[in-house]
Order: sequence, then structure tokens, then C-alpha cells
Amino acid sequence: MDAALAATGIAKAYGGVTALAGADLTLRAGSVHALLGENGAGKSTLIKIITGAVFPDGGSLLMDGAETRFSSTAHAAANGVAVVSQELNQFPDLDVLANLFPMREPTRGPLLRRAEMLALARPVLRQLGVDVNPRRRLGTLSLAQRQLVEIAKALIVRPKVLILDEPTSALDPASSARLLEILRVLRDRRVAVVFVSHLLEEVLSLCDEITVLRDGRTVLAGRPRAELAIGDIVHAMLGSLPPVATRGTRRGVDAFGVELVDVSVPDRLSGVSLGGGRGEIVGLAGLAGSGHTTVLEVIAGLRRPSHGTVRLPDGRAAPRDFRAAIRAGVALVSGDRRRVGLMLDKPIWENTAQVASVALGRGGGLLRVGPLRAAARELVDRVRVRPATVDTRAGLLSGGNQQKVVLAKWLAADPSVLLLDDPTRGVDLGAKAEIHALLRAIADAGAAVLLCSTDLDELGAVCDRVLVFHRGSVCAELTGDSIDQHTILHTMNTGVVEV
Amino acid sequence: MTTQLHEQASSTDDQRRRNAVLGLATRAVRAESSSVLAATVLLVLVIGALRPAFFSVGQLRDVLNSSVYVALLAAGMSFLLSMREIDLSVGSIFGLSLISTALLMRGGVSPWLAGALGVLLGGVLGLVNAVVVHYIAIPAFVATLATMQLYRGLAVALGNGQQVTGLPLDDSFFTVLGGTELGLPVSVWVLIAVTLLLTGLLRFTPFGYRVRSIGSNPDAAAFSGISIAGTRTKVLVLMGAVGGLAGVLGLAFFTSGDPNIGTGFELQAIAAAVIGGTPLRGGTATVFGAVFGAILLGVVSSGLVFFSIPANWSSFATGLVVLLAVAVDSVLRSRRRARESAFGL
Amino acid sequence: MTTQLHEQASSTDDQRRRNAVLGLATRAVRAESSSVLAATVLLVLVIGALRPAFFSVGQLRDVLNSSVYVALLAAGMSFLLSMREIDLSVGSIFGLSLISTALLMRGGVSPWLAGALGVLLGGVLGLVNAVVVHYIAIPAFVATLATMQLYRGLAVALGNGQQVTGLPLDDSFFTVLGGTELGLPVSVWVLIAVTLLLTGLLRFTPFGYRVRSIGSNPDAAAFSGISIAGTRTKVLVLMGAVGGLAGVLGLAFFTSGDPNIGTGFELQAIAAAVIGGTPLRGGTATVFGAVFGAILLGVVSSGLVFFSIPANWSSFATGLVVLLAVAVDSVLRSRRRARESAFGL
Amino acid sequence: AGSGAAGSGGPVKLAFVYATSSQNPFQEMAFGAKAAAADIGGVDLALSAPTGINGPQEVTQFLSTIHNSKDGVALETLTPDLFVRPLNQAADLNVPVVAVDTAPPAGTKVGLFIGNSNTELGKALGEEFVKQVPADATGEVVLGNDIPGLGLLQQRLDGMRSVIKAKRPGLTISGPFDSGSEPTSNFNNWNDIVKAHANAIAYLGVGAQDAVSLALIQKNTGRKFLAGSCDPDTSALQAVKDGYVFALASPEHWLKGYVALRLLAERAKSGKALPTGWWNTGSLVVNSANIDQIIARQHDEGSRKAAFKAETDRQLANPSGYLRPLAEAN
Ligand SMILES: Nc1ncnc2c1ncn2[C@@H]1O[C@H](COP(=O)(O)OP(=O)(O)OP(=O)(O)O)[C@@H](O)[C@H]1O
Ligand SMILES: Nc1ncnc2c1ncn2[C@@H]1O[C@H](COP(=O)(O)OP(=O)(O)OP(=O)(O)O)[C@@H](O)[C@H]1O
Ligand SMILES: [Mg+2]
Ligand SMILES: [Mg+2]
Repeated sequence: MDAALAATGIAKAYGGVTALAGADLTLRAGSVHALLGENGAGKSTLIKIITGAVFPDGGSLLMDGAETRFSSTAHAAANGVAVVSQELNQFPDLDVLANLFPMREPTRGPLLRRAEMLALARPVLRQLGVDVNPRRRLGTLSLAQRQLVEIAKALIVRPKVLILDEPTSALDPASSARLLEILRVLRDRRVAVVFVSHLLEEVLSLCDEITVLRDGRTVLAGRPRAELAIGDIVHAMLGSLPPVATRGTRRGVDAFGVELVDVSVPDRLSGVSLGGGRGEIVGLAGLAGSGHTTVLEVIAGLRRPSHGTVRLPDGRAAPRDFRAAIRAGVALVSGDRRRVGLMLDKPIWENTAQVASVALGRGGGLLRVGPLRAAARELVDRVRVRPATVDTRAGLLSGGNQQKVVLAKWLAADPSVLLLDDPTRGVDLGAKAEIHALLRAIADAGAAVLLCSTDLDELGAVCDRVLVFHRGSVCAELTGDSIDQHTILHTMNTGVVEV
Repeated sequence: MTTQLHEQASSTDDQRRRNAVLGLATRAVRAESSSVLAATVLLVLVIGALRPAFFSVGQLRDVLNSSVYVALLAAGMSFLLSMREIDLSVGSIFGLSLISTALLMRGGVSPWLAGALGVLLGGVLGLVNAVVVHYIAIPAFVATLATMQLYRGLAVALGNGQQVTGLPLDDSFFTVLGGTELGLPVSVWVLIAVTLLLTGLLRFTPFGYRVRSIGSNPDAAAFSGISIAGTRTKVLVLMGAVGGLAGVLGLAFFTSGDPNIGTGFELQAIAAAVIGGTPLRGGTATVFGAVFGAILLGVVSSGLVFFSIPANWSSFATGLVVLLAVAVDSVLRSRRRARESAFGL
Repeated sequence: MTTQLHEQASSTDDQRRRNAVLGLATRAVRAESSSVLAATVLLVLVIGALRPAFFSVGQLRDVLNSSVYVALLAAGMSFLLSMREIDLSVGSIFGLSLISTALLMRGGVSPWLAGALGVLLGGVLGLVNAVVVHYIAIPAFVATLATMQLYRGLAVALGNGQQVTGLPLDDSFFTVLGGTELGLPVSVWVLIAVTLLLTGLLRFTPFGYRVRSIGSNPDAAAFSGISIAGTRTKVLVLMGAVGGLAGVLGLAFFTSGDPNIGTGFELQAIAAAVIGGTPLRGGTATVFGAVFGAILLGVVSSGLVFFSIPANWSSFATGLVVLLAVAVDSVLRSRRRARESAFGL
Repeated sequence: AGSGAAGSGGPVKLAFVYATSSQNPFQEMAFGAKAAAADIGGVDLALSAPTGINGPQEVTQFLSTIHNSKDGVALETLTPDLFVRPLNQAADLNVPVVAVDTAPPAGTKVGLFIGNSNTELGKALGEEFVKQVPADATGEVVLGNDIPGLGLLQQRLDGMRSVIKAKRPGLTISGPFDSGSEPTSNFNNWNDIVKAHANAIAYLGVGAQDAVSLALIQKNTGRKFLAGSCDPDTSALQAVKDGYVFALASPEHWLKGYVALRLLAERAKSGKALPTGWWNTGSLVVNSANIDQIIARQHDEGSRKAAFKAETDRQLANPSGYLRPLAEAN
């Protein structure tokens, strides 16, 4: 098979940071190519270079055998190379439809053809299971929906080369499955697909070839999937053997933690009662809209229940506004890091100081840069941010590392109730295991931990219990060995536990 | 589940089709900031109830007529604001175009040609702004603050600090552009045309999408291959041309050129656009809203005159009424905003 | 790889310690916008070279002295801009505080007490702005545009449209605050103190971090438990108090109250802050930069006097020189910007 | 003020600082100042003014000027009370200063004020108005003020009001209302005032723009009413010529600038001491009788100079005839 697109010897350095040091990637039509590597390995940078968003320092790009260099992603798209970028490049104030056709709107004369745009978008959106009015303002969509819109934008181009940078990190299992199905169809239509993901099982179920980057170099170049075992891949990524994820020994719930009694939120929750003890990690699972993340919002004071009571570990009723909740020891880690998590133009240390020292004023009335940076260094080590310098602006970090900074800033607040909504979105295998260990340590130290995750394996890996939501109420409680991906998935779809 | 989803989708489709007829109209009105229109109407009604003399056709026509210049500038400004830019030189562009057109006429150029050149000059002044912003690499705020003085200075210097009079007032330029057609001043018709045109440009052309895209997320815009500098240049030129047009209309109405004309229009135009619903943070804009915002301000200043406010209290009263009018607008708007509450996971 | 990382970290540590002595100073200067300072100095040198009379101690002191008011307003404005807000009423707060203080004095209140009340009044006016923004739920731009007129109107109305004269000029209030100490006007010393204080507030307190956090990403700030409304209120009150202080200093210098004083200061203050390096998009601020920006503008308008520019061209020349000065600043700045590549945002 | 710079050889450095470069009245004074400098010769005259009326900025420019133009400065300002310290500073530097147009503030050592009487100016317009209406006239007269808070405009209004009240007691006087200084807002405000006070027999302003707007309103509506104002701007003169405005009271700005600079230049050149007191340069009523002559006079700088020559010669030859104690300035 001929290479549809071949990138060789791509190099890119940002100031002193080398993002890529001679990376290669060869794509073939009709093949799904997995691009793997740790956080910060250079995957996104390579993709940005291939699609013309970033200029390389060196290397060459051949498309259908001819030397190419795209001047922008629009230029790339016009040549059949579409990209779903990791950090959603979208326009929250515009409607969904406008977001689907940047720089390539169909026109008649000087005017847009909205009808044609709609006609082009409908089938793609439907295929992806996006059921939103295309005239809705994009900013009002959930992260998952926005992610799907971003994918739709790439599919509409009918690309010859489709590059997806962690397209599933925000998606629930059903949507992911739908996407993978679409990619399989595209493969049959002889599209060259690049797929980046930190969910190895998902990748391996789909891909035909694998390229692994480490520290900006290609360490495994386009090897057929069949030739590789998981261990080889992980070894190539990490340069060592994978850490073994352990659920840890479940400790008895030694104290009262958070509690919801008969809580209802109109259109979202109906009469939910649940509890999470101190020292316990409770998973919340459900389809999008089933109400499981609403539980987090209710505890955090972001949403007022119309009925019922919510109690925090100190036994008092949970505050009804977010800031009071934070002061009472609640932490809320969101996977929507760029919108609500980070100050992208600020260095890491300012981000990690934002909750404890800045919002809560725990550092006293005078903040000195030195101690803040020192504290940040410690946190950065704890969550394994790379590069481990605290002066890097958050926006310049790789996606996974940005996510770790969000976690770090909440850890700094030393919460007694830790609420997590996809906290490891885009975090690599190794770091994920360490974060899981960290969560366990936080629980052991006496915090109540509630975890929502679109990664069902993650629920299995860390949770002591998993509560499955269906249409606004808890339909099942899974414990011990019954917490596995298959059972959770079945339960959240049907509302009943398989017997 | 798939079935369920499809059902849902098709019911949405149905609904959409059903509403198609009314839909466009209501959507247009809602998108185009009905709240400021409602606040304006309310204000007119209140003033009219208290001072019936205000409630005459002639008076309302005069209010419209006097709002035209700021309204035009505000319409252009809404483009700029929606891409997170600002142009402080619009008042001076207005003045300089007006003076230059007057001088051209006095110099013997045929009035209509002079008018066309005036609009062109406005565009050129906008281009100068764009060039300064681009090549000196400074924020448009600073660049246009400087050109505001520069252009105003030119308006003073060109006319040698004097008003320009002695224009051929019998020419069709003055009688037509300064006159009335179908019950409305011609300049109001021009405003209506420009408003529709700019709304179309903003809503129904790729250019309009680019403008709002940049304001919504400049980084994503650059990532998507949208040329920020190019779009900004076009918008600044557009703004300049609209300012030039306003100046030409102003000349046709006032029939003489004063170098100070349009001083302070920049703030009024920005205020009108913001009151109309175009936020300073960019991403969205409404040309209609900006125009209504200007009319609202016009109604305030016109209406107050009917209450015989002593000169020393007029500024206080103006501020107060603007505040009240904006409060009404805000109350009307907040009902809509409540629907799109955005704080949550 | 872990070793390598550690090496890197410790070498960074070393370097840091080595630079610790110089570091703070250079970092402070760099962070606090050296480019506008350099541009100002350059401008002074150029004017001084062409017109040696400009280069006298007295002249430079006068430039400083007359820049104090806009500089103070710009310093406060930099806080607002860094949280993506704006206050157009500062010129009127300045005027109203000045007039009220003068009226109090004429009414027999002891001058120093009247001065304190003037500062307090400024804070109250800022609070009024905050209340309007919060409860009417309108952008600060619109709210303060209205209160700008409101406060100005009050200044005119309170003094009954007259200047307030006949103050006890022999009082220590006028001799001290309007006088000179250690070779510099006292108001310049006050400016220096306020600049240091506000810089400290901005850089070393949770409040300052909150302000910049909000400007950097309002959603993330809200999601970190920072109260946007609360912070905005504090900043608007701070701005008002600084405006009040400027008004009191102004009274001490001018020794009489003119109701129209400070008209147009709002744009100058914003311009000074932006020229000084506080972007309108928020997130960062430099109080020093804002103050230097105001001094730059002061140098331009003072310096031009030394060149016999024909009156009709003076506004043009002012605009041109501002543009040149800003261009120099931009060139100096861009060398720094090149170092910090801006991708990834 | 200090000693003259006579015999120092090079050109003497004088300055005229005025309220704004962009409005006609102040420009007239600047023209006068330029003409005086040219007449004397060997004068390096610096003209400075803020772009818009801006007291503090004018203070800044004045302070620069006293460092630069050490042989003398003529200061025209609308906000004299802001200049207490700057004027004392000028005195400390031995820079002679002449106040133009508005009297120097109390607490300063400025001894010479050259200006018209704005109260007289208002009265003159009032008298001219009184001629237009019968003694037993009834009805409403509406006054407008371009810039509320500006002292000299208030003086004009007060003068006008006193005459009308005294001589036409049957008339009721409304206002003054804010008429706005920017041309479009001035027009809009008058347009609305005229409608809100539709039955008034006269509308009187105190700035040139008022005449322009009131003329345009009459032209647009076809309605004729009595309109009068002050200051002879080009288009205001045109309004008189077209018969829309019965009179303009002109403060003869040009004369003030001329006399001030002339005296300063003579002092600097020949050491001739400045007189002290208020030099009232007088005012002129422009009406249909003299409008053509005035329009011709205002054609350019040369025509002004020629037309004013007789008057300036007369005044300069007989200072005592025009000088009164400073305290009487109004
Ligand atoms: N604009 C930039 N300036 C400086 N450094 C950058 C910039 N963009 C990326 N980097 C650095 O380049 C390296 C590679 O980043 P990249 O985003 O390609 O990683 P990635 O493999 O996509 O990681 P992830 O799995 O976390 O998404 C990282 O160390 C990152 O910090
Ligand atoms: N009985 C019920 N009570 C509450 N909500 C219900 C019920 N039945 C269905 N729902 C659905 O749940 C949705 C509420 O979604 P919510 O945002 O709470 O879910 P979520 O888990 O947070 O979703 P996401 O993952 O998209 O953020 C409603 O749109 C509604 O359709
Ligand atoms: Mg990445
Ligand atoms: Mg949710």
C-alpha cells in the first residue's frame, strides 16, 4: 500500500522545550493508525504540524508522494486532511452550524447557504448521535456534545486523511462506540485515519497500525497491530513496564461523609438518596443526562435541589452556594479544563495557587511568589506534570498535563469532599495509575471521594462502590468484583443489573 | 435507544417545519435584540404620556433623524466590538469626511461626486487605522485614540479652523439627501438600508462569520485559518466608510461644515452598540440593536428637553434617564438570560 | 529520565539563587513594563535635545506634577482593565470629589477633614457604580457611562454651575498638599506612594491575584470559588477612592473647584493604562506601566508646546507624536514578546 | 513683572496660550496675537492650546510655556481659577503674564487683564433684542447655554436677562437650558427646545453654534422667530446675512489677542512697562446694518488685520481711555 501521507524527521522546539525531535508518521489509506505516547510526548504537536496549524523547524511532509506544506488547517482541509484537535477549537458564541464549516462555508454569490449547511450537517450529526438543534449556541452544549460537534466538523469535509486527537476523552461509552463504528466504516472507504487516545483497549480494538512517540521521537514506527502485545506497546510508551493498577484494599467506611437524602432537582434528579463515607471512593455512572453529574453539582452548591437534604462530613447541611461549599472543604475537579479549569495565560504556579491561596486566602493576607512556587513544585511532582517547571504557562502544556494541573490546584485546597468529573481526561496510562493511587491516598486520609467518569475502566480501577444512574435515580449499587465495565455499561443503559 | 433518539430527532424536525413560517421572523426579532427596542418604545410612551407634545409624528421623525449619525457609527462599531476591537476615531472620521466633502464642494467638485469621495475618504481613514494597528502592532484602542486626534486635527487644519460655508445648497445633493421621502427623512432611509445591509453581511456571509468567530475565540480562529489581520483590516475600512457616509449625510443635513462636529461621537456609538446588546467581550453582535441603542440615546436627550430641565441639571438628568432606560432593557433581557444560565458542569 | 529532570530542576534552582540579588529588581522592572518607561525617557531626551529649555528641572517637575491626576486614575484603571472591566466615570468622580471638597471647605469644614471626606466620597461613588452594575445587571461600560453624566451633572449642579473659589488657601492643606517636599511636589510623592501600594496590592495579596484571575478566565475564577461580583465591587470602590484622592490633590493644586474639570480624563486614563501595558483583554496589569503611560501622554502635550506648531495643526501633531511614542514602545516591547512565543493559548 | 529683555539681540520669545485650538472664538484671539507679533517683528510667538476645552491640560501647557517663552505669555482661559499656582509660578520665574478674555483669579500677581465685558456683551444683545419687540410685548423668551458651568457664558446670560427684565417686563424668560456645544447636539437640543416651547417669541443663545442651529431650524421648518446669539463665526455671520438671526454680539476676540501680544512684545523689545488694570477692548453688535462689512472683515487674516487697524491704533494710542481697575472686570 502507498502512503497517503508521510511525515518524516519532523522537529519542533518551543524556546528551550523540544516538543519533537525527528518524529516520523506514515499513514496509509484504509488503515486506522494509532498514535500513542505519554503526555507531552509530542503527539498533538505532530498533528498540528501535519495539519498546518504549526510550522515545523525541520522535516518533510509528503502527500500522495508529493512534498506538501499546509499553511493552515483550512488549507489542509481543502486538501482532504481533516483534524479533530485535542483542545477544541470552537466558537462558543456562534451556533453549532457555524462551527461546523469554518473557512469552508458553502455560498451562493456572496451569501451563505445555511440550508445547504444544514443538509450537509444533519446526517453527520445524526450519525454521531448529536441530538441538538444546529441553531443552538455552541457555548450552551456540554463538553461531550462539543467534542462530537468537533468530530462532525472533520467528518463533513469527507477527508482522505482524518486525524483525531483524543476524540473520545470526553465521550461516554455509547458515543465512543458510535464513533469507533464510524471510523470502521471510513476505513472501509479507504480513508487514512489517525487515532490518538490514552484508552489502550479502545485503541487496540480498532487500529491496524501503531506508532509510538516518546520524548518527541518515534520509538515504534507504524508497526502492524497484530505483531504487538500490549506489554510491548506500553513499554515503548513509558520506557518501562506499566505500573500495576490496584484497587487497593477497601477500608471500612469509618466515618460519616457526604450524604444526599431524598434529593430532587426538577428534570434531573428524582428523590435520590446516597452517601459516600470518609475514606471511600464512590463512583457515579450513568448515561449523559441521567443525573449523575447533577449529584456533584448539588453537593458543590452549583445547583439547588427542589427537595431533600445534602450533608457534608461535618454533619451540617451543604451550603447552597459554590463558594461556601469550597470553604467548607468541597473540591470540584472538572474535565472541561480549558473552560472552567485553567488560566491558560498564567504560569502553573498561579493556577495551582488559585483555590487555596487566592480564592480561600489560606496563605494569609500577603502572598509571596517564592512559597507559592515551592508549593506548586511539590504539587507538580505529586501529579507528575511534565515538564516539571512551575513557570510554564498552563496553555503551553500538553493536554494531559493541563488536566493534571487542574487536579493539583484542588489538591492544594486539601479537600474533605473531593468531587471529580472526568478528572483524568486525556491523562496517560502511567500518570493515570498514579493519580488513582493519589485518590486512594486522599480517601485514606479521610476525604469522601465521588467520581464521575466516562472511562468505565477507571471506575472499576479505583472505586469501592459504583452507583449507577438511570433517568434521574439510582438504579443499582455495584460493589467488589461486580464493578466491571460490562456490568456498568449494561446497567446504565437498561436501568437493571444483569442477572 | 437508537429508536428513541430518532423519534426525538424527527419530532424536533416536525416542530421546526411547523415553526418555519413564523420562525424566521420571531428569531430575527429575538436575535436582533428586542429588549432595547422595547425599552425605547416604553420610554417614548412614558415621555409621550407626560408630555403629549413629544408624541407627534414630526417630533419622532426628528428624533430618528438626529440619531442617524450615531446610529450609523454604532452599526459599524458593532462589527468591531464583536471581533473584540474598538475604534475611537469614528467621531473624527465623521468630522473629517464632512469637512473634506464640504471643502471639495466649495472647491468646485460636483456635490454628488464630492459625497462619493467623502465616503471613500472615510474608508481610507479606516485603512490608515488598520495599517497603524498592523504595522505598529499596537491595540486598536491606542491606535485609534491617536488617529482620533490626528483626524480631528486635520479637520481643523484643512478648514483653517473655520466653518466651511457657501455650499451650493440648491444642488440635488442637499435637497435630496437632506430632504424627506415617503414620510421619512432620506437619511433615515439610508440608515435603514445600511442596517439591513450590515445585518446581512454579519449574519449571512462568510465574512460575518469570520468577524464573530474571531471575537468568540481568536485562537481557534487563527487555528482554523481565519486571517485575523485581514478581517480586522476589512472591518476597520468598513467602519471608516460608514463613518464617511455618516459625515456626508451630516453635511447634507447641516449644509455647512464645522470642524468640531462629531466630537464625542465615539463614546456614544460604543455605548449605543453595547446598550443594543453587542458585548465588549466580542463573539456576538446585532446591528439592529446598535441602531436602536442610538435611537434610545436620542430619545433620552430629546425627551428631556420637554421637561424644561435647568441647564445646570441637564447632565445629571441625562445620566439618570439613561440608567433607567438601560435598567428597563436589562429587566427585559434578563428574562431571556435566565433561560440560558450557563453555570454548571 | 528522572535524574535528568532532577538535574534540570536543581540547575534552575541554582541559577535562581545566583540571580536572587539582581533578580528581584530586574524582574520588577521587566514585569512592570520597562518599555513605556524607555519610550518616555527617549521622548524626553529627543525633545530636550531639540529644545534644551524643556530639559530643566522645573519643567520636568511640572510635567510630573500635571500628570499626577491622570496617572492616579490610570493606576486604578489598570485594576479594572485587568479584570476586563472599565470605568468611564473616573473623570467625573475626579471632578465631583474636587467640587464637593471645595464646597465643604467653603462651608466651613476643616480642609483636611474635607479632603478625607472627598476621598471617601470617591469611594462611595465607586460603590454606587458597583451597585448599579450588580443590581441592574448591566456592563460596567454602560453603567459608568451613565454615572459619568450623573456625577458630572452633580458637580455642575452642586456648584450651581459656578467655580468654587474663596477657599482658605493659607491652610496647611493647600500649602502642604500643593507644595513641594524634597524637590518634588507633594502630589508626586502621593502618586509614588499610591503606585507602590497598588502594585503591592496587585502583586502580593490574594485580592490582587483574584482580580487578575478573573481577567484571565472568568469561568475558571468562578469555578475556583472567587466571587466575581465581590471582587468587582471592591475594585470599583478602590477606583472611586483613587479618583477621589486625585480630586482632592487637584483641589490642593488648583485651589479652586471648576465643575467641568476632569472632562475627558476617562479616555486618557484608559489610554495611559493600555499604553503602559495593561491589555483590554484582562489577566495582567501593571500599575507602574499605567503611571508611566500617563507621564508619556503628559510629556507629549507639554513637549509640543516647545515647538511652534501652528495652532490649527496642534491636534494633528499631538496625535502624530502619541503614535510615534507608542510605536517606539511597541518596538521595544516586541523584542520581549518575541522571547515569549504566544502559541498554545 | 520683571525687567524687559531689551537689547538682547535675538527674537523675543512670547507665547499665547488659549483654551482650545478647535473653536473659532479662541482662534480669533490667536489670529490677533499673530498679527501683533508680525506687526512688531522679531518675535518668536508660540501658540498653544488643547484640542478640546480642557482646563488641566491647558495648565500643563501654560507651565511648559513659562519655561519656554520667558519674555512673556498671554493667557486666555475659560477656567482662570485653575491657574492660581501656575500664575504665581510664572511670577516667580519673572515671566510677565497678561490675562486675556477672563480676569485673572484672585491671589495672583497678574496686573493686566485684556478682555471685553461679557456682562456688557449680554446686555448689548439684550438691547438689540429689545429693539425687535414692542414695549408691551408678552410671551416667552427662551435662553440657552452651550456649556453649563462656564463662567463667562453665565455672565452673558445674566446681562441679557437683566436688560430684558428691565425693559420688557411683559416677557417671561425661560431657561437657560443646556444647548450643547458639539454642533449636532446643539442643533438637536435647539430643535427640541423650539418644539417644546413652540410659542416662544425668541430664542437666544450665547455661543456661535446657537445662531447656526437656530438659523437651520428656521430654514428647515419654514417658521420664523427671533434668534440671537454671540460670537461671529463664519456660519453664524451667514445666518445674520440670511436674515435668520437678528443680531450677534461679538466680543471682538481678535482685538484682545492683538492688544495683549502687542503690549507684551513692546515690553520685551523696548522695556516699556505693562499697564495695569482691566483693558476693555469693547464689543460690537453685528446686525443687518453691518453684516456685509463684518463678513468682509472676517474673510482671512489679512482682511481682519486691515479692518482692525484703525481700532487698534486708537486703543493703543490712548491706553488710559480703555483701562479700568481690575476689580471692575465683569
Ligand atoms: N506552544 C508551546 N510552547 C511551548 N511548549 C509547548 C508548546 N506546545 C507544546 N509544548 C510542549 O511540547 C511538548 C509536547 O506537547 P504535545 O501537546 O505535543 O504532547 P502530547 O503528546 O499531545 O501530550 P498529551 O497526551 O498530554 O496531549 C510538551 O512538553 C509541551 O509542553
Ligand atoms: N425522572 C427524571 N428526573 C430527572 N431527570 C430526568 C428524568 N427522566 C429523564 N431525565 C433526563 O435527565 C436530563 C438531565 O441531565 P443532567 O445534566 O442532570 O445529566 P448529566 O448526567 O449531568 O449529563 P451530562 O453528562 O451530559 O452532563 C434531562 O434532560 C432529562 O431528559
Ligand atoms: Mg495532546
Ligand atoms: Mg453534566
